[in-house]
Amino acid sequence: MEQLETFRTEVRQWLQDNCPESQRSPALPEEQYWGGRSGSFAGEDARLWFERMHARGWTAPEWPEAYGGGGLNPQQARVLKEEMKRINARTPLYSLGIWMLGPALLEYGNEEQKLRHLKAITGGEIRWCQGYSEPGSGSDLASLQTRAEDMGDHYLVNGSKIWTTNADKSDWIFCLVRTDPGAKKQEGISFLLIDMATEGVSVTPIELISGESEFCQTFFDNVRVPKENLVGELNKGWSIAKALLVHERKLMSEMGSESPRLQVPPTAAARDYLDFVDGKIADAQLRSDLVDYEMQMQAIGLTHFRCFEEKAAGVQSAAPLVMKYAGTEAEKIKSELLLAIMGTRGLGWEGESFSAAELDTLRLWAMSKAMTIAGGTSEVQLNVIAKNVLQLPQG
Amino acid sequence: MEQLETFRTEVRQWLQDNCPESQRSPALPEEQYWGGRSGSFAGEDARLWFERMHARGWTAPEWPEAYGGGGLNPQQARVLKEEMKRINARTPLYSLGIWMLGPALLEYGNEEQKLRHLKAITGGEIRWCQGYSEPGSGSDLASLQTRAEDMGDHYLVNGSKIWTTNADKSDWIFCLVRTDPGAKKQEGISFLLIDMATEGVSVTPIELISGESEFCQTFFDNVRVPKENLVGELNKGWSIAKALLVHERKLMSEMGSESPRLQVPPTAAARDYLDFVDGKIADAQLRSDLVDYEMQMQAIGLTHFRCFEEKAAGVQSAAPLVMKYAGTEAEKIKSELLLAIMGTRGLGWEGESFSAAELDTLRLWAMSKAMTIAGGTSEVQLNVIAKNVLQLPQG
Amino acid sequence: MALVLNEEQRLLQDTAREFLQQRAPVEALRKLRDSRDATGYDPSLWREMCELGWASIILPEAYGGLEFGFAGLGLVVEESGRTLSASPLFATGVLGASAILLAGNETQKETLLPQLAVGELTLALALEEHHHHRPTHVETRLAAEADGYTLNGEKCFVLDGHSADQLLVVARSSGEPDSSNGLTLVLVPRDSAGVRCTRTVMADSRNAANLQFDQVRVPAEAVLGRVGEAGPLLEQVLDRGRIAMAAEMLGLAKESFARTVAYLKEREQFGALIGTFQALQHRAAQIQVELELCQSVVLQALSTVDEQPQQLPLMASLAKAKLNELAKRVTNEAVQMHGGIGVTDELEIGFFLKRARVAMQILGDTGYHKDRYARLCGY
Amino acid sequence: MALVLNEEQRLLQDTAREFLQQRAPVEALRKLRDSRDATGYDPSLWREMCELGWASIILPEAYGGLEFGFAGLGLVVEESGRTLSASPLFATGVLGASAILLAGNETQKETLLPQLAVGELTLALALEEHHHHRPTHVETRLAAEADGYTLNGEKCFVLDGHSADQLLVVARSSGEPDSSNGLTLVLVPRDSAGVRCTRTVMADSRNAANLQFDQVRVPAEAVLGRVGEAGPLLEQVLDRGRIAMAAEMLGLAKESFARTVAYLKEREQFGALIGTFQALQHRAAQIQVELELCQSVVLQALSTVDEQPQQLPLMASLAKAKLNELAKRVTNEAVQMHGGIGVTDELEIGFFLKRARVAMQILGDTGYHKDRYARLCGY
Repeated sequence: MEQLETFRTEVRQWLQDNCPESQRSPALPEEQYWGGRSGSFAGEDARLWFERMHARGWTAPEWPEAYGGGGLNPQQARVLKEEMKRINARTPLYSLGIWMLGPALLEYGNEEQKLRHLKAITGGEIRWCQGYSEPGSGSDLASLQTRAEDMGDHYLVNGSKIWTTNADKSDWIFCLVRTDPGAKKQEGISFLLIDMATEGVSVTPIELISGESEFCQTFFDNVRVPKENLVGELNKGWSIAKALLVHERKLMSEMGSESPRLQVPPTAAARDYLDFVDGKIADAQLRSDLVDYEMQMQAIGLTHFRCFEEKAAGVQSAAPLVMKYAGTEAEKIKSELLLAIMGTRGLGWEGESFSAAELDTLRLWAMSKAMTIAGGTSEVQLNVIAKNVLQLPQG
Repeated sequence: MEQLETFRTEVRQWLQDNCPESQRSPALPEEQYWGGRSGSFAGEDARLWFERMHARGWTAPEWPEAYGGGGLNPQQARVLKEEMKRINARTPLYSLGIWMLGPALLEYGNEEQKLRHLKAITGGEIRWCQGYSEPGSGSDLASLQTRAEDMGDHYLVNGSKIWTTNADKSDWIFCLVRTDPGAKKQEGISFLLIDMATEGVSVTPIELISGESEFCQTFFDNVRVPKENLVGELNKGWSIAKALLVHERKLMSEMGSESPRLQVPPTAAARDYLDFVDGKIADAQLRSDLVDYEMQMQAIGLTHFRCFEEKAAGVQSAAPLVMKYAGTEAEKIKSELLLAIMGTRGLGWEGESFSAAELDTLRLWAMSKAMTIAGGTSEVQLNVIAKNVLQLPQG
Repeated sequence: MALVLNEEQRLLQDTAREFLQQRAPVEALRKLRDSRDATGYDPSLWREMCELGWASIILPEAYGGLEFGFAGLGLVVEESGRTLSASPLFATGVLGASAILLAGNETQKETLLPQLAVGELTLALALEEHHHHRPTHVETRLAAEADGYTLNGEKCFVLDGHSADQLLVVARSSGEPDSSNGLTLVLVPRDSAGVRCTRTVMADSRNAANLQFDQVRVPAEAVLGRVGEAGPLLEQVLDRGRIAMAAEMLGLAKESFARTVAYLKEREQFGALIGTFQALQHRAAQIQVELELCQSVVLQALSTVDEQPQQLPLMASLAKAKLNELAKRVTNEAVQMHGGIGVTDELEIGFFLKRARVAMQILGDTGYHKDRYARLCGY
Repeated sequence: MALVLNEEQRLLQDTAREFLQQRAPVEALRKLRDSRDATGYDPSLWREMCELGWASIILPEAYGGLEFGFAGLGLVVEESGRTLSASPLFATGVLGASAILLAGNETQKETLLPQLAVGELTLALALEEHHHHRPTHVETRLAAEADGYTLNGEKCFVLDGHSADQLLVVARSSGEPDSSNGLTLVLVPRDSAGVRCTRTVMADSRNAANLQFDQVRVPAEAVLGRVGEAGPLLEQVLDRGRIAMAAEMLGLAKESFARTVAYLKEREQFGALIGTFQALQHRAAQIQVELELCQSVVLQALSTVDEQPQQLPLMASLAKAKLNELAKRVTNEAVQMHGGIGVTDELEIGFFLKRARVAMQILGDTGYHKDRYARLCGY
């Protein structure tokens, strides 16, 4: 315990000395450093901050030092996180490699793979994207069709992946591919790493209803992938994917809490866009909808805390299983509420007639529709609760 | 057309001359005459009114005169109905026999059955109840278990029926029974008439959450039923039941419009139980809930009219298929709304601290819960809409 | 019989549907959007619509109209909701035509309506001054001068405001800022000196503009009806607009729902058509129930304009409130049931979603009309 | 850690559950109802509960209490919601004990609390004068006399009002009828001259009464706290009551939901267990989501009483509003999912349904608390 406090003091001092002033506020999307061959820093301070953190292994604090990590234990990593949060220090390197692929390689990869890929990740040299979903697979991950045929010295990959976030800016992709077409759905799937510079790989961005296109579709046309790029056992990729899904959930909930694009809170919007009479919002409908939303968010927030306290106390409950559903549904309600509060000012698509916050509100409203679809649709969440929590019979 | 107007004039005059003053207002439940061996009139006027109407065959205006009916054509029957409504003339005889069994006998019964049963119905001599549902069968009518075994000269009936409304006051029951246990669900079911005075028939009332017990469970223990009591063909009872269901729907919707126990309309309750400020209900939540309900009822009412107009114009639409669901769900909302408006005054169970209307509100609220269950649950209604209107694939 | 279409009406609807699906499908709106079209609609198409008589459905024959009634116009508008067709149909054919018909004097009607009928005159109602619908919140001032008036003020969310030939401006000639007394309707050519127009690019890729009036000269004959007495007439115009917008939203809801139901029948997940999943079946069936109810409401509201004007305010608020909620629910469910592809711009469902949100704000959101309905009913 | 029970609390909850399920199950309430029991609860059972310390959980040891905090009391109340056990737990153990503890002077505490702890004193808070909760709407007047006071007025919906030994009457000694200033709490023995009591038989078969006070003599020492200053203290008492009632409703919701889920696993229709129908699965799962959220809200609200009194009003309104809605939804779904037998009196689900409706009105319906929450948040 005492040791941990010493560590905290050291960390605090080091951050104080090394984190540039400009890096002590939430980063806007365009200020984030995502690394990779085409990655660039938003400024000299961002580069300095990344390099200093990387030198200490703190782009991946819990990874072994041998792979460019910081070698911290979970308690120390927690302290580092808290201290960074205390001064609002930015994440020096945003990376799917650190958040998702790394944990999988650490658990399932061989030594050669770890040495080769993990260092390139912590150093920001290679940017990774994820290839799970396929056109038509939707929530049904196990139905994937992209095939990797064993050609003796390599696999020949054909097919395509969808929702490959930022694939057009990434260097490598980690994929689920079907290696045994005869096996039952979840079986016969393998976990494969593919260099996107390989011949036959191509990427097309997908425009969303929000007008954004960070999502892509990635095509594989007779792509030759060396056999050494298979992670774990052949046909056992499903268990790696499952383990990774846990990381993804965690990631999504953490991202939420430090979302770089800050949406106006509905109560603040109400003050700006609605009339008050005697200290009350005059529009009874919007006032009622606002209270409903605020109460729901209070309840969700308290349940977040409860999950945390239960985990710390080693108590199991169904609370964590309902959070994705409750949170994303509430997010949609919030976005609708913001539009309703802003009236016609919340409906602007572009141009100087609208403030940046107003334009953002509409785009985030459109994005909110994806939240109950991505990462397990609301329907799948309810199926899971019915099955695992309520243990209702399956037809 | 001219003939019809002559008929209208005659009817109007006849009603004017023959309908006692006291019979020109909606009847309370205890004032209704339901006939049967144990039936009694609420007063001398009610008897007079029944006898006069019966003499003209107008307890069943559209039935042939040979069976005690009035022999009217549909247009004339409509005129009679309109003219009765004009002076609020009471229904002289309430009867499941007229509303439900009669139409089935007229279509499927043999001459002997018609002569024997229809006259007893129009004359109010025999009161009928219905035995479809069974304990455990619920919405799944075809799963019924009550058996009628062929014993040569009679059927031997064993089993029980539930929700047999007013079975304890009825003389005969019309039932669905299983006559071929080996056949698939809907097949092997027959339509049987049973005299409840037969040995082995017993009845137990069921108390409901509303405190009422007009529903019963009826038990059959080795009941001998003459073979002449089979209606239609053996094992073809299902199609008779289906035809009858149509009558039941119609009945339910007509009963609704002249419901003898008149529930306070929510807008009237609002005036009595809520504060108004500047002409508006001060409680914003209740005001909002009230508008929602009133708008929904307007929409439902207009759709009722549309169904009617479409039928008259020979136009087919999905509107009639959604009415049961929309109507009964709205009825539940209305009852909840009334409780909320009346506050603690709407929660009285009995005693003089509450007005009759207040006590009724609570009982009707409890009864409203049954409306989305009886006559095809809301879930079954939605299944039907999904299948028949939307033609969604069945799993 | 108001709730069932007659032969003539069915024919009109079929013609409209066919024309719009061939000439102005959702794809046409996408092209206007992607090419950042300056007008926001295809003027030659509008002239063809006028040839079909759509700009003059409600006009008396004397002014070159079809005299087909508002019910007829509603059917065409409903069809335009299915295809999300951008055109002056709402701003000119519904609001503009109604305003001139109800408020104009004989000279104005004789001059303007025939032009409007053949597509030579497009109009825009410059009403709103707030980001929520508040029809009597008018600060734009019309001041009397020796030889006419001057107009000063600002308007926002003026549909077709940047493309219309003439602006129907709601101005205050007297009274307090929120009073319904003292309102005047004036006709101002959009290219008048002192008129500044900024097109606002909205979520639905349709036309709207902010307008500024700076010492704009208005001749006396440009006043529609009597000075200071436009309030009650304006309310009638707006109620017609609300009902027409409800009809458009009905078309929008029907079409996005139909596409969703079709998708439920073709999309497989977990080895089954997703349309077999009972949870989705029930949600879809519940929407069908609401659609049927809303269909009746819209039909009745449309015929109310022609037959029972005394019930107009109540039916207009009923229709707008119900259809607002339906359009919101259907488009949300459409996106959710389409899953991943539902949130791509490639699929047209997103266009319905966005148009629904704008339509929900036009001439009053749900809360506005619930409150108005309750007030009209005396609670 | 407020949102997870500690060992001691779990033990208390387990003991309470076991005791209530054995000694005061729903069947016991049915018997009280069917026998038209005059007291409305079983006094000997209440003495046993007192022996378990339930009347004194929140009382300091000095007054014979367990000093276990409101969180502890909440757990017992929640369990009593599962079994719908009729007892003075709410009126005496929550409202009565809190009122004396918060408003009483030392003498009053020393005299009354030990009696209350052992079950020798039951109390009823006579507050409401309207069929909707309006805590400051008090017309019952307390007039000063030479040697004390006289009390005149009427109260309704007084829980345990016909059975309690003493009445805690909220009276007005000054101020306007709806002001929170000028309120006074006085203790009046139920058998005092001039007190008329009419028991009202409510939907939930529990105790409530209407009371009339006609020139009732009240000695000076019967005033709890200071004359005219009971307003703020009363609000604290009511907030504790609201939170405890939310805890009861949580128990009620959990139990009726558990019974429904069990039924879904055993009931067959159309050849399948109805629990396999996805539409029912999703509705049940959505309730599970709300149950989890409400669980957190109730736990936090209970510990707020002990640890963060400044957040008491907000948490009380949050808890009451959320649990009102949950209890309504769960009991409605419970009846619907049970189908035909759900509406029979034989099944106990109806008892949960009816208790839920009464509980929803106790100390404020949903609209009341939504409005209060918004006001507390400044909108």
